[in-house]
Amino acid sequence: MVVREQKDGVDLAVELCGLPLRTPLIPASGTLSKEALGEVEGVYGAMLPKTTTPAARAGNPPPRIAETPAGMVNSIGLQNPGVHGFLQGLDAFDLGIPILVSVAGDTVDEFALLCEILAGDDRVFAVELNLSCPNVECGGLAFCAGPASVEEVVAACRAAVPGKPILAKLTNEGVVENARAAESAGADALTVINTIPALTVDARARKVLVRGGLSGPAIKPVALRAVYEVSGVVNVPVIGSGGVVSGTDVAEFMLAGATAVQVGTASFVRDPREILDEFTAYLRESGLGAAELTGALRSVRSAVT
Amino acid sequence: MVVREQKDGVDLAVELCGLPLRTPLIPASGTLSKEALGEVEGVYGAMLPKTTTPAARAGNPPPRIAETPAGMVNSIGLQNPGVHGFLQGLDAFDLGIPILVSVAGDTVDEFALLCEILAGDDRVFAVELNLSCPNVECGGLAFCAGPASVEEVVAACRAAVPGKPILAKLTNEGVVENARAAESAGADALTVINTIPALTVDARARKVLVRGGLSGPAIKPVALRAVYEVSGVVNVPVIGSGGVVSGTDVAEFMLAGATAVQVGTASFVRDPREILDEFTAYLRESGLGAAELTGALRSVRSAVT
Amino acid sequence: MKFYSVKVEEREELGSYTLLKYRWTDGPVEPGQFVMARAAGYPATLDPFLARPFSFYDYDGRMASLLFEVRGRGTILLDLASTIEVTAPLGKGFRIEPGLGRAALLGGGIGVAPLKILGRRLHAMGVSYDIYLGFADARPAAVAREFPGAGVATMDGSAGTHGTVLDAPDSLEGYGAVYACGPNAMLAAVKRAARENRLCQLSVEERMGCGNGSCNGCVVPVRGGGYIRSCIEGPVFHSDVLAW
Amino acid sequence: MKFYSVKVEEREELGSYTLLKYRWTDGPVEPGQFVMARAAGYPATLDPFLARPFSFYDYDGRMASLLFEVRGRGTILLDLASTIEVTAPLGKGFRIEPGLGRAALLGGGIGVAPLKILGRRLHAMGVSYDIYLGFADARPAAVAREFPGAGVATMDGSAGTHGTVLDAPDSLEGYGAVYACGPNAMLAAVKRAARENRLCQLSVEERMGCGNGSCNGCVVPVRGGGYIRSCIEGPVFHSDVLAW
Ligand SMILES: Cc1cc2nc3c(=O)[nH]c(=O)nc-3n(C[C@H](O)[C@H](O)[C@H](O)COP(=O)(O)OP(=O)(O)OC[C@H]3O[C@@H](n4cnc5c(N)ncnc54)[C@H](O)[C@@H]3O)c2cc1C
Ligand SMILES: Cc1cc2nc3c(=O)[nH]c(=O)nc-3n(C[C@H](O)[C@H](O)[C@H](O)COP(=O)(O)OP(=O)(O)OC[C@H]3O[C@@H](n4cnc5c(N)ncnc54)[C@H](O)[C@@H]3O)c2cc1C
Ligand SMILES: Cc1cc2nc3c(=O)[nH]c(=O)nc-3n(C[C@H](O)[C@H](O)[C@H](O)COP(=O)(O)O)c2cc1C
Ligand SMILES: Cc1cc2nc3c(=O)[nH]c(=O)nc-3n(C[C@H](O)[C@H](O)[C@H](O)COP(=O)(O)O)c2cc1C
Ligand code: FES
Ligand code: FES
Repeated sequence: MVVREQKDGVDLAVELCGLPLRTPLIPASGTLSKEALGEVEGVYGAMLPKTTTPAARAGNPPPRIAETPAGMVNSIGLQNPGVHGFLQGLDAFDLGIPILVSVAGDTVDEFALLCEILAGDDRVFAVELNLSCPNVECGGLAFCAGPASVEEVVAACRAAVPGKPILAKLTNEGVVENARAAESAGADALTVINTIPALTVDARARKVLVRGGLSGPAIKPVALRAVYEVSGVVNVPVIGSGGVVSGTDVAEFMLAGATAVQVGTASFVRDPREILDEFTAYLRESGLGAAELTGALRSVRSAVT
Repeated sequence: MVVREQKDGVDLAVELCGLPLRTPLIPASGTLSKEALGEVEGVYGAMLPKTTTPAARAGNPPPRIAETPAGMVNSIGLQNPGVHGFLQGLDAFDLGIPILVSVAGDTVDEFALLCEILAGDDRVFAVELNLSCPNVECGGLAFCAGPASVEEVVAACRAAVPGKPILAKLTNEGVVENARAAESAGADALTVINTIPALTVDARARKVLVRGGLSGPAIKPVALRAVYEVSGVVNVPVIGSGGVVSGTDVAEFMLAGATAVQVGTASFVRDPREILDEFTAYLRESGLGAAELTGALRSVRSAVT
Repeated sequence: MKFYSVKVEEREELGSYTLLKYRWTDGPVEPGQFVMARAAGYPATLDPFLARPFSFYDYDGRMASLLFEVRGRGTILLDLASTIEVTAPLGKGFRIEPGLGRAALLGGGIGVAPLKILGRRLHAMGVSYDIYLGFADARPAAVAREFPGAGVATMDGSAGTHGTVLDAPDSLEGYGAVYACGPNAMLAAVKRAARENRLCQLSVEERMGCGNGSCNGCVVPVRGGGYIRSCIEGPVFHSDVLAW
Repeated sequence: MKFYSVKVEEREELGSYTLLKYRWTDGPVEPGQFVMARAAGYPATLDPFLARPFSFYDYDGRMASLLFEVRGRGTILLDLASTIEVTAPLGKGFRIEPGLGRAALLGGGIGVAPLKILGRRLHAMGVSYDIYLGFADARPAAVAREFPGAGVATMDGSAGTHGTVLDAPDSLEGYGAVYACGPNAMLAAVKRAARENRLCQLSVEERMGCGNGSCNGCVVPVRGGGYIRSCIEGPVFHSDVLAW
């Protein structure tokens, strides 16, 4: 049973892979630093730091970000201290909520290795597989792409970390097929979607500005569509990601089929607490608990009870 | 030789499939009605009315459009009077510039039939194949999707209208492979990209608002990336489409590899003439002619001459 | 679509609505026509992306006015703006046929907006009329003071008759013509109620992308099948054209 | 990131720059710190999407001021705004070490911004200093009147010395410390010129997504390899930290 934590009489709790989350909000990987944690106490239902990789990565040279209409393009290049350094610093991310850890490898073996390392760490509740970072070359492998590769990586990780839930984070391209593949390979949940491959140009300098992934409200309708379609064909929970900036956006993602919702780029430009407050107000007005929203677009009657 | 029409000493002309266009701007299919033509005299280098189909289509019931962050989602459903009615009304679109006609069929045969009909009409300079409308079911066929289907449709159309250039209009998903397929099947140019599949939700009503295609500035970085990648692998000209709202945007698409640029949704919210004026100012400042911009991101040296 | 940048010359609150006035001398304004409008800022800001349609509330040959309800992002910003961007007058307005006898003008909520300029025109053409206005409650109903003699109804009974705008008149019998503006559900009810009247024109409310016929977004279903654009063929339609 | 909505209490044009003042009493402001700022409107408008970083120009314990150049969409709107949204003071500012002798403060273009509050602090700590300012031409150079006694250089020679900010002083010899702010290319030149000085601190200019360390977008390359965030570890760095 989910322990129902209430905020002003509103039931914000959801359940993800058997664990109760006190709110359906999760920071999207790569968008919340430990320096900013002070601001978000009480907002999130789970913690999710930036993706880690087997070895440390310096990341890409600047410029790494460019503003776009209602969004931004980033090409950070998975800058991180490597999984061992990451785990040394993990305690800083302990806000008393479940910790998900995002991992990325260049090969199936690297993914599996990361999962093995995490398997033994009790602080880690679940592993999110970043199958979709547009800013890192896939070491010759094309496994970031099609369903066969998704299945292979997920299956290897499933075997490497049998005791923890695995979340497969998918990109928009081919998302329905990749979702089916991830589910059948044993993923316990799917994060949908990552940034969308994009390019910005500096017309004055006649140069590429940033080639990377588009995020922010610009992509919300695309992410909503992906969540809606994926949640219609899989049985595992879907976590929405892409363009959430308001409490209404959170509701939209849940109505479309998400069990929980990630807040990424929005946290750069708003206080995530405002998003939770707006979502709380939405629930109060609608008379529903958070968990009742999931997929209610498809079954309006049951949601209106 | 392209006849160089000049605007205040700036060379706006480009060449598309052997034909000189006095400006690189083309209205995107489905975004310029005959009622609005009065406003755009002198702005465009070619005309491109809304997609036509073999039989008349009533289109989808409202709501058909929804605003999104820096964009909109539409689900018009290719409302049109059918190709014969369309051709009866075509003279209204004659502004003394080349006319491209956009066609869509539910089957390969329908596409070919449309091309045959257009083959005999001298008013039609070229045919754009709408291979990518997200709002029409593909009659059981999946040919809207993969490269095999793209190749099949383009080849059939190529045979059906041997005397006119064919433009294949592609969606973002799988755009590079589909571009290769269209080129090898005989497309003379590629339009990149159409709207991106998307969903909007009315959270208050807990209903789908509009499920359709996302357009407008929100998608510009995605469209730019597609143009950049496609123009890097094909030899036919690429026409950019997606999110252009300013003269700088036109320049960005051309720098990324486009030979001409379509203005769609922006024409709902701005006077397209302003876009041309801004583009002209950009050229004046940069000291380049429009045609020199194409692909200049890749070869900065030749562009700076 | 061409937009004109205009200064907000006057701003007033009428009940829960906002009245904006701007100078317009670039051509005539017909009752029932509308503009696409937004707060100035394009293209420095590209969001909210679309302009919003608003009926003309009034026009004296020099000053045009809009009356609007703050609902979402576009109207929030419009309400704060000191400069706004508007198109030229758009669409087909009310087609007034004199000689049909007394007219009934029905407004539901902010659907009151075009009735001021319509009343003015009817008066100029020697057509006498009654106005009936329906509101959710007394707060928006305060706008009725701009329509002396109007019959008022509120859903909660806090002002005027208890009920919808159709409960405000005793009946529509005896009116030669009915003109209505409001939510589409109300218009459908007016259409049914006005079956016996010789003329019934409805100003419909559909989402609009462009306002100049280009997007095909604003359609209404028509009798006999298919859809037509409310920005070009409307927004005012003879009720029997509509498949409602 | 938390933003505070504040009224623009004063607005002034200094040369080609805009000075904005707002009330700030929620904590201290260090010279060299910055805020993320934007015109009010979120989330009714989501574009321009990111807030922009600006150094503090001055702070008197009650009123904070920003000095900025209008460049693109964000600063165009900021320039027009009567209410703005700002974060709390961010980043690590200039670390002042007294006892190094006279300091040279160098500003390139709008890089002049943090030198006012820095000068104030140096003065309070008993450190004497000279200010040198470089500009493209005489128009922006007009801001120099706010810095009495500053040495000025312009690229086109239309005011002060003909050349860059580094041509304004005879040399940097004799200064115990150098503090500089401006475009990164200028900072690299200052770093080279200040090789002999005991202390050289540079306020760098990188694109910022968040301002609170979350996006990793604002990095600068560091000696020994890798990148660090200029919003957390900077924006002011000891010059020898940077791999420029
Ligand atoms: C011909 C016509 C005349 C109108 N005249 C008036 C008037 O005089 N005064 C007035 O207050 N309102 C009028 N409306 C309704 C008005 O256009 C909407 O209230 C307004 O668009 C809502 O915008 P928003 O930014 O507040 O809402 P948002 O929720 O931010 O709007 C999002 C999108 O949906 C559209 N939309 C939302 N609600 C409506 C609606 N009810 N009708 C049409 N589009 C909608 C918006 O235009 C926008 O594209 C008219 C509508 C039409 C079609
Ligand atoms: C720590 C720091 C302090 C600064 N202090 C000041 C100051 O006091 N006064 C001042 O006028 N400027 C200052 N700048 C530069 C200022 O941030 C840019 O001029 C501003 O972001 C440009 O925004 P825009 O809307 O005019 O341009 P746009 O072209 O619309 O900006 C698009 C995007 O690029 C970024 N960007 C563009 N140019 C720059 C730039 N030169 N530096 C960083 N980001 C940029 C913007 O922040 C935005 O994300 C500072 C920059 C930094 C990093
Ligand atoms: C600056 C930045 C860095 C990111 N880093 C990562 C990352 O390390 N791993 C990952 O899986 N996703 C990363 N993402 C993607 C986000 O987690 C999120 O899926 C995406 O931005 C879409 O959501 P949003 O629109 O809410 O930001 C990053 C996004 C941004 C903007
Ligand atoms: C209302 C609307 C209707 C459209 N109808 C068509 C169409 O009939 N055929 C087609 O190929 N594309 C159609 N499109 C897609 C546009 O031609 C264009 O490719 C797309 O909108 C992206 O460009 P934009 O962002 O400049 O609008 C339509 C787009 C909109 C917004
Ligand atoms: S609003 Fe675009 S066609 Fe009517
Ligand atoms: S601006 Fe985001 S990490 Fe510095």
